[in-house]
Amino acid sequence: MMIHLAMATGFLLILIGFYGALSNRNLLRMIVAFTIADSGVNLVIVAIGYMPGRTAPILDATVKAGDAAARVIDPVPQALVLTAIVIGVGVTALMLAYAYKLYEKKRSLDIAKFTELRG
Amino acid sequence: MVKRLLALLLLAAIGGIFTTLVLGYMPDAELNNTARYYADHTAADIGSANLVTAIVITYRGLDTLGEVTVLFLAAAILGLVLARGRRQVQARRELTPVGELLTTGSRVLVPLIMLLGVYVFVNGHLTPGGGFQGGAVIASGVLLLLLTDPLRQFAHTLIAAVESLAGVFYVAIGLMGLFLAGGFLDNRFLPIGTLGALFSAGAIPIIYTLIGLKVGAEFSVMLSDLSDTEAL
Amino acid sequence: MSLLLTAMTLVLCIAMIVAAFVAILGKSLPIAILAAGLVSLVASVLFVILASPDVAMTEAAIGSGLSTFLFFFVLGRVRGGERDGEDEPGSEHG
Amino acid sequence: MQFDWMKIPYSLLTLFIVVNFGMILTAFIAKIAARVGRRNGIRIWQNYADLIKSYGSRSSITHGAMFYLAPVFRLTGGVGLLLFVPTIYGSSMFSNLSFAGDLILALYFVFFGTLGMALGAAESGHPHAAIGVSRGLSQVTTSELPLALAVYSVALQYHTLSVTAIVAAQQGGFEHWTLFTNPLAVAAAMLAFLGSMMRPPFDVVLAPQEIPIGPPTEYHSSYLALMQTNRAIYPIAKIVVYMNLFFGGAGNWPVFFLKVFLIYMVSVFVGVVFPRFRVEQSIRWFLIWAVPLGILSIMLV
Amino acid sequence: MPNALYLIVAALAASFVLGLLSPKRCGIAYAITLVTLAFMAWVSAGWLWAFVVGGAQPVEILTAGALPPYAINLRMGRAEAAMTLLINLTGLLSALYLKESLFKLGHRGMAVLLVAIMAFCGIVLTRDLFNLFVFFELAAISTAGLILLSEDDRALSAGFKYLIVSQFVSTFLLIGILFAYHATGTLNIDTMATSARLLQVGAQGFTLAFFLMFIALVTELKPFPANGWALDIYESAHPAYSAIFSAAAATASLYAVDKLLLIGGASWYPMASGIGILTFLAANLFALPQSNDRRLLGYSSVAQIGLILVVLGQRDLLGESTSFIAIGLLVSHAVAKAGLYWLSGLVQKRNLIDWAALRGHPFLVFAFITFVAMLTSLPPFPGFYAKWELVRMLAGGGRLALLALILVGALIEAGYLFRWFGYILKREPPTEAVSGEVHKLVPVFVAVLAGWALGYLWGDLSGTGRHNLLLALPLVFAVGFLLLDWLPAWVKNTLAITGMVAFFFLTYTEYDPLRLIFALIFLIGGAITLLASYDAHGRRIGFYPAAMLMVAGMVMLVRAKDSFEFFAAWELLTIGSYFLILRGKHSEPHALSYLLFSLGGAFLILAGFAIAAQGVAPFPISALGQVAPSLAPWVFVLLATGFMTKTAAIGLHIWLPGAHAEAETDVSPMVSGILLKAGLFGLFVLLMTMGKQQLYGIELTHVLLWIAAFTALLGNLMAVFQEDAKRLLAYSSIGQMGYALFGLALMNHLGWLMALMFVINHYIYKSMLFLSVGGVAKRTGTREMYRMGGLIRLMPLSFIAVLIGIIAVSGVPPLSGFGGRWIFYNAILASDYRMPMVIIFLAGPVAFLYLFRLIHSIFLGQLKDELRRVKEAPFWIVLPQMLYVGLLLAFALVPGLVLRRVDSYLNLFFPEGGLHWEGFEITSDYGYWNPVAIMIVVAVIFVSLFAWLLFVNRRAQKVKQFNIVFSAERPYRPETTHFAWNFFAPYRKALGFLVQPYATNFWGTLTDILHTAGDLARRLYDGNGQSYAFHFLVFVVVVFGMGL
Repeated sequence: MMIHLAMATGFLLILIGFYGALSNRNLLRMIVAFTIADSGVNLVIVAIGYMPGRTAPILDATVKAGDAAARVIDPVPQALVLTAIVIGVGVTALMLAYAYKLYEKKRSLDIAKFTELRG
Repeated sequence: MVKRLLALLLLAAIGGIFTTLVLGYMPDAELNNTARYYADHTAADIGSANLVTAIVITYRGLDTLGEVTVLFLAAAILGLVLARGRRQVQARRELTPVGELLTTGSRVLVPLIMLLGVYVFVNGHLTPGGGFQGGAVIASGVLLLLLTDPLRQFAHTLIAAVESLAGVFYVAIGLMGLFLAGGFLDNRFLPIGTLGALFSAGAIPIIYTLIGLKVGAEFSVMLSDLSDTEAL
Repeated sequence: MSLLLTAMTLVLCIAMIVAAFVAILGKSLPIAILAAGLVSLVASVLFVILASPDVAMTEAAIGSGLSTFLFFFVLGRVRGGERDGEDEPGSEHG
Repeated sequence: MQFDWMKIPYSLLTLFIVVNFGMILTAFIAKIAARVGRRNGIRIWQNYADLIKSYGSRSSITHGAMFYLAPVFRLTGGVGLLLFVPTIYGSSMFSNLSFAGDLILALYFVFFGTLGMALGAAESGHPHAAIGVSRGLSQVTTSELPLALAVYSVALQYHTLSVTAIVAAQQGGFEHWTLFTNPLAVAAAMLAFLGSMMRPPFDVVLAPQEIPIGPPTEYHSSYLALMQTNRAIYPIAKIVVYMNLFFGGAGNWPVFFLKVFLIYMVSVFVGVVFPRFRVEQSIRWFLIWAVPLGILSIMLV
Repeated sequence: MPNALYLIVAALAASFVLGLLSPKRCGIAYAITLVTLAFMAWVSAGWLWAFVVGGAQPVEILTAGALPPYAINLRMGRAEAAMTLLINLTGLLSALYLKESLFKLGHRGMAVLLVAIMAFCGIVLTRDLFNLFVFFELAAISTAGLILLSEDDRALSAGFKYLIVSQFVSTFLLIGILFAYHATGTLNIDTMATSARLLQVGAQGFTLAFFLMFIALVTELKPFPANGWALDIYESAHPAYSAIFSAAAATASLYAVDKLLLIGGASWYPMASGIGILTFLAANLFALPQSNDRRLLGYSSVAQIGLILVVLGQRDLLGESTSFIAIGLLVSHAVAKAGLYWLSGLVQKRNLIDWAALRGHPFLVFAFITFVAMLTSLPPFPGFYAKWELVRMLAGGGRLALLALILVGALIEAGYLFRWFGYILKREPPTEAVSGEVHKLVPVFVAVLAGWALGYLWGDLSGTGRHNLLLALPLVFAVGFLLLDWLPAWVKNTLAITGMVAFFFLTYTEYDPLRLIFALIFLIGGAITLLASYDAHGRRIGFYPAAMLMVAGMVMLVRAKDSFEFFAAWELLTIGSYFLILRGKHSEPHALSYLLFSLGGAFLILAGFAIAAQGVAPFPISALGQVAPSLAPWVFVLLATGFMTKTAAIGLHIWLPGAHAEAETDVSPMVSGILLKAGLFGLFVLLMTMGKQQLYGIELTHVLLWIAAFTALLGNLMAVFQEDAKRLLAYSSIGQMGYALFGLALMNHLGWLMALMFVINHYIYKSMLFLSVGGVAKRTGTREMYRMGGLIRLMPLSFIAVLIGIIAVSGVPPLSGFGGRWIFYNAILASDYRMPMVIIFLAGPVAFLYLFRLIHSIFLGQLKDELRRVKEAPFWIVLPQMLYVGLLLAFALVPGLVLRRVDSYLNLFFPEGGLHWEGFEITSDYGYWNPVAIMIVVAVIFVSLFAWLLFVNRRAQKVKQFNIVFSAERPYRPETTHFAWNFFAPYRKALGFLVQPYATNFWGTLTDILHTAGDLARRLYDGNGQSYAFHFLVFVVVVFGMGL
């Protein structure tokens, strides 16, 4: 239940992000929308790895190495999300750099103004 | 309006795909084959208490190397892009001084924040957190400095050197794994030690330290590049 | 316990969705950026509930922290374009 | 292969007979035409007189090599055509040089003289010559078509291209003539014949200056003489082909003279009935009337 | 072998080290970059060598000391080695090319470039799905970075559009990967492929997850319509970056999709094929109206990748051959496209026409055409072998619709690429010169070299070494002339003639009588025609490689044993002749239409052979006779149409007049007198093997008969109305080919003999006539006949050649044309079809019209004032004409020398109805013919009469024209009354309606429609990044809908 809720929220965030990216012509707003979609993706992934009733994949006093397999949740999605988050921020930084340069060039952040290449 | 409607229609269709995925999803009752392997073998093979760290640094170390490279790229590109917009030292305008409180606070806080960052990545194999989180914390320390004293000249070359050296060493340690142990980024060319100890898990603490330094440096470069840039 | 967690999850989810809508529909760009950061921040809380402390830390530090600052830094440099592309009457672009 | 050298004098004999026959025939027909028009007309020996006169006069000019050679081409065409076809059926004496080739040779050799003549006329540089050639060639493309179809039909009918064999197949009574066994082909061929004789209504070709067949304005003296000779030979040679293909050939000279005369007369009569056609009119006329006949004859063989 | 991981490690280490350097040490940074890339290329090359030569086995590279699927592993195999080599070399050469640009950007820019190349290698090497994602992101970011750093300002918006789409893509990819992981419990590609098989059918989650991954990766291949962003990048980025995107990035993405399909299995193949073919067609169509060079190359790239995706999607059918085909197409594309982008950096302006600047640089032109030939899959490049295999197997598997679409797309592509080539050679060069820095030329040079080397390699891989075209002696001979092009023309001419004659004498024992005749015409005939080329001065760059390529193609055609050799030879002679034709001053559009018709025909032949073979390889030509009855008629139709394109049968003829007329003086006889025979040879072979075929109860040879008859008639008719002497001859060729085709289609002994007679005759007299007319045109400076006249006195030898020529063409005895007519009549008597004869009878006399016009308008009538000082044609142009006169007389006199053996050879096919040869007399079932007797009789009569005339008229002297008309005092006026223009006006009135340019209009309208469609449809790409995102989503939804 909880998982499905989180996952559905994640997907909803993705869709909201996409909608924002499709309906806003302001470059910065589009980038903001994409970060929301990124958060949604992360949420979905973490939800995939979650298993009800288990603990975080860290061995400590309560979770011994021997019975880890029965106690912890799947660590793989978490590892992947870590990577995804960092990549996401990298892409965001790059898009921001683009936005800056585009603004520098045309003094506008309206994507509809950058259509000199077409057809 | 037509565009919005079309967007909604398309997203509804894609939402349909997503809904199917959500409804078809059943959480596993047991760990799958891969996860089970990690749960069973990490302690013995890698010596890291934090399974996620073990995966991130060793099993999927190549991903992490790529991830670091992504930030490296972003920093490099940002640096290049903003190079032209960077304001000249002479042409600086006077900024209104920031409040005394913030300045003093930051002088106290920054070392603490830095220390916290180091702690986070050094203990990456034991507790939650690691190089990335620690790096981000360090960068936030830098950010604080930037906020309190926007005119502070950062030793760009120093940060860049830290970043590059960390990267080079990271690759070098990966290669040592290749030569001295079972493969590229194998952490076991150093002793694994006891599970839970600070100096354990082979090269993981070193790698995470390097990552932490590198990520911290990269974020710092980005932030300082941006803050040095002239407003348009 | 489980019920409590589920309830918390529900609240957090609703918070995220509301913040997300604010981010994409709101008039003000700075608020949108903040709202997006808030989505990340709430997500990181949810990650803790989902037994993923590593992810939670990363999301909080990088996703909601640093990237929000990046946005603000850039926003500060392109102040003039903040409202570009908003629907002025008669400029609807197909 | 052994060549029978006697064929040479025999061929020359044929040639001699045909030349004389041709001279007299053309004069005779001219006379008939004159009489129809209530005129006196030429004397029956007039052609001889003209010919001798022409040979007698000496020209001292030429317009160039092709101009010079054109009458030679022309006459070679006439003589060759005559000699490549057997004149008298069943007579090895008058089978001429038909061993060299069959019906197809005769059909295509017709063009030898025409081509040479056209070249010579063209070299004269007179625009009218070129116009005449243009018209003549245009007309010939469709006027020859029914003939080709008829020949094809006849060859299909008799399963041979050998003129001798075709004549042989028509022996034994006039009901065996192609005229009666394959009337459509003959009809088509005779229409083509009208066109090729350059008589009315298909004589627009000659209209400009009557150049291509030896106009007095350009060709004169011995050139003209050669062409006049050809004028005696060529129509006969052509009629011989028709006679052999469609009218049972000729077993001896009297029959030969009669048949040639009658066939010649056909073209004369038609010319009296029709007015002169323009080139495109005659092309359409051939396509509409003659060609379908030819096609029918092919289909029905 | 160095560990393949060094590919990644070296690049990363180097890029981190670059960061240490001070910004001022650009030289060192650049050196490090180059050395690193060279090292990476060396590693890949080493592996490739080990796999190909050393027979090494693929190696799994483990990381982290754990076995897959638990740790990420990489794999180095033959394909990986090849692809990484391709990527690294592209990177290395682009880096070299980018010298100034990189110096300007400094060390960080170089690091970005290194990371990009590393990421592409990583995509190829990795066997882990998520790792694949990471490398894709790295590739995307570094790509976007490189674009951001491009000099063109417009590149900025292109890069942002790219990032927008890649955000959508990576979202889908990530979700897909995670759900796939959840369903299978692994991220390892190979393990996942195994587990996916075990999943129960209807594992909805997995299928959807796979769909998301699939659609995301496929989008990296720039599928239609989700590819607007890619085109903007191609148009605006620095050409060296575009080279990387087009060659390296596409390579990596394709391989990633291929790996993904390993997981998805055969059920996803149709989707891949469908997306691929749609992209291939749409992109080629859109490229058609482009005038911007880089955008056009972008469309072409997109199309090529689409084609390769089709190949990947046909894996179920292609099986083992998939990689041979796909990699063959891929390397062709990559090398060529990288090369073209590098070239585009040398050209200063962006319109296609501005590429005319290349003209002054033979090497660059050669490079360009090498690349275009690679892209259009012409021999001897890898794409050719790949195309052959692909078509063969598609046809064998019955996937004919796909096959047809591929060929249509390929034809469109050839259309715009060769149109471009025409611009280069024929348009006014712009004032801006080509930039000639060495570091920019080296990459182009290497690409050219690589193209040829790959051609050799693919030939070697294509199975038996016998099929390696670059080992075929004739082709090697032709290619050799490329290296000798610096020699003066006369030396090359001597070499060429010697080579052709020598080759004939070395091989003449190997041909059967029929082929011997064709070999004779192609080699000895070609050598005689080449004598005329001694007239040319200077070096004549490009002429000899082209001419020898054509000759090589023709020789290989005659010698071909199986369908592959036959088709390869066909393509070779087509391109060789295209180059030759293109040399003419105004031949640009005509050469293009020639090439397009020829290639279209070649594709039909290709399809015909492939359908006939049903997958069998090698497929001997003789096996055409054993094609299954259900397929045979279709094969017949395809092959016959293909060959008839070459012989310019009516409807397919519109290329010929321009092509033959606009060609150079010594080229016209080659392409008319000699080249047309290749088509007839094909028809001979076709009819010899397949014989009569029926389709829906219609006798196909009967159809051919009708086509032939109309071709003869309309060809002749159109010749009548030409004012241009060479066009007249060209149309006459159409008519003559109609006759030859007619003979073949009669399907009896004499019909074939007649066709052969036409082959020989047409070679002799059309070569002769084209040379004469060419010589005249050279001297007078015009081809319009009405501007000439009266040249007989000034150019007597040319006149004699034309005179003999027209007598021969018209079929008037005693010359050899008559023999053709005689056999023709005998042949039709033996045939059952009577109606088409009517048409062909009509065609006969029409020939007189144009022939007379030819000789009259040029040589007779009045001399123009301005031509009074014209000299006889140059010696070397007259010499072959005189040889032809001799040949013609000899052939007229003793046709038996050549025909007799063929006649008995034809008994193999038609035992009935042959000729009897007795002494000089030739007898058929119907008639007889004695050429010697005819000649003697005619000559005797002619000579006697001539002597007589000379005797009676011996004192004749030449006088001026109109001497008589104006009583010897012609008033001199400069204007003349030469009656020549619109010579057959009355004829046009009567039959002109038959020669309305219906065919020209039809083909013109077809190309117009294509252009307009392309032009309208490309408005889809409105330049707005959000629209591109919409395109992507529409693409996803539509593909998903189709997949349901």
